[in-house]
Amino acid sequence: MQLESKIEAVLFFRNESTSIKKLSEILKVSKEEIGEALISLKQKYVDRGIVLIQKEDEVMLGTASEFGDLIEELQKEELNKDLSKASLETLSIILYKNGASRADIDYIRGVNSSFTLRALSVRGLVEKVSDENDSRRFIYKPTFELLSFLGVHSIEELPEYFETFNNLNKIKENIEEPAKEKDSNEI
Amino acid sequence: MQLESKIEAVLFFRNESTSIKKLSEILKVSKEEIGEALISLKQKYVDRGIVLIQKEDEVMLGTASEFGDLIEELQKEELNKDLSKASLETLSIILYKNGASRADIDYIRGVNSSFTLRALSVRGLVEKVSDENDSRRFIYKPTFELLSFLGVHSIEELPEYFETFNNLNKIKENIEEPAKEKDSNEI
Amino acid sequence: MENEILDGKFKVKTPVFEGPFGLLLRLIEERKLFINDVSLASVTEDYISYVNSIEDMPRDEIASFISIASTLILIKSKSLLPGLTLLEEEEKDIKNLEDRLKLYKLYSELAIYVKNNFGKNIIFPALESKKSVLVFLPDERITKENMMLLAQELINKIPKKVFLPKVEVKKVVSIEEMIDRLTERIHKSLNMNFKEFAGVGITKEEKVTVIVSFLAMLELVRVGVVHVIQENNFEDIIINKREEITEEVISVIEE
Repeated sequence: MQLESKIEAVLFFRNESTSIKKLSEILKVSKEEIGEALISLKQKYVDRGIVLIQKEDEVMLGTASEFGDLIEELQKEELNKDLSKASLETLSIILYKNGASRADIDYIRGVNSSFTLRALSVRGLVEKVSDENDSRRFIYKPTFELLSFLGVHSIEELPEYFETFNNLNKIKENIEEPAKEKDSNEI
Repeated sequence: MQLESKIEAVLFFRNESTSIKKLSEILKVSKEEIGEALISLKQKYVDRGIVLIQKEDEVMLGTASEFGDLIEELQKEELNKDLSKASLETLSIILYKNGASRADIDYIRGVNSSFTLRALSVRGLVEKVSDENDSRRFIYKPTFELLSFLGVHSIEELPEYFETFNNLNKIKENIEEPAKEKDSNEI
Repeated sequence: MENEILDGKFKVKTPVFEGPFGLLLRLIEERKLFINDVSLASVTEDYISYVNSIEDMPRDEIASFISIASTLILIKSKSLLPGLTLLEEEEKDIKNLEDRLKLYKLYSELAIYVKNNFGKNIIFPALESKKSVLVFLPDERITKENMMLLAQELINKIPKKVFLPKVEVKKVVSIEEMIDRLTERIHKSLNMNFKEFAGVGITKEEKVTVIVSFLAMLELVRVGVVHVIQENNFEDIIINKREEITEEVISVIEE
């Protein structure tokens, strides 16, 4: 009980995405306990004005998506809601693959995606991180900003998210992976 | 039900003390209705990490006082943390451009700078002011304290100021062009 | 769902800027076909004439169109000439093209969800707190010299204006070269000199005509309009009634 409230206080105060690891250090409990407390915290937020959004092992608080219009009116800074066709394609690959290298994206789109990726990074919709399996490679991942703009609490809430895995496996059975050469044009 | 959640979302988002009058304007309901909703909202916050604080006609969300020690620790940690390379980079742009919008900084760095700007603001190194030319835009400027810490009376005294200033301003033109071309053609 | 993305944007014969897969997918879907070697072969000519008509496209974009065009021509040649043996790499390119196209189709359909939801019901983080204690906490690394070095480092790191995709540029640089290469390639394996039949291409347009005529000729062979005798894979092809064929082929091309 207490733990949930502590997490809530920490997230509210920090006002930024916080990893489960960080929470477990601050609150001096195991990551498993944090994980359980987060589940019940999420349930408390059903039908409320505040929501908990989660991306892999990071969480943050935000306003409920159903009040998006209301809050948008209070927002002073201008929001850019335009996405080019190239951006939409690139985002859908990064979202539904939950992270993709530039080589992956170029391979699927058949065109060079450097500029699109840079533009999306600048807007904070994707971020470039080192590949866990190969530190010389980079992976572009969805950000909290992207999930927030889509109004989903986690990536799994995207329409057709799980179905896509099945469809992909069907295609993938005989697919050649793109050449794993180093991204020389990487920005 | 709905009204409570809306109030909650508005207070969470604004993150500052808000009058009942202001809430009634934003939500387009009477002050009495706001008052009633606040009473039931307060009950929801019993034993939680976030509390509703009311002082006369003003309300705001805050962290529960029983977690005061915890929050104090977080506050110390935030201030004592070393500035990241990203923060220092951002600071150099703000100095050499003599004030820059977040969009300008993002363009030059190729990534989103929200968090680094926050770290700089918290430490009193930069301040956010409204753009004189466009009230919907904000400009980050170096603080007086920062300039005197650097031992300069004005920005122009920074080493190689004019050359660097011009080069930084050129960057934006260079990057923007091809990105725009792509967007407009592909939509 | 699909129509939404198709509607307005991918209209037939509109010179819309789009990637090679967008174009291919559009050509296949216009014909209401599934993605496979047969449908890819059937859209090859349209694809090539589209690519040939593109002007004002950045070099790297053109390269990606041409790289796909050369794979398409191989698919087409293979479908018309079962005797044509392909290199391992060519076989791989063909197989990959189908799969890549299926993947592209999948993600471009999912992109509709992104488009429809983006910015509709936004979840907002809280604004920065204004009441935070005002302190001044500098860092010993904030010096005039460091600030200057960082700013200059950023200036030097900025990517150059034009990106050339290394891999694809290495493969093919222009449509002329691609066609020269393929002409040579198919010619060698069939031992047939179709230059005599379709003329020698010098300008880009002529070269495109050569390959398109060649493909058209093969098409005629397949449907039995023209009689071609090829005793063995690597022997000469004898085309009957050469004069008449040329006329027929030309009329096919003109249609």
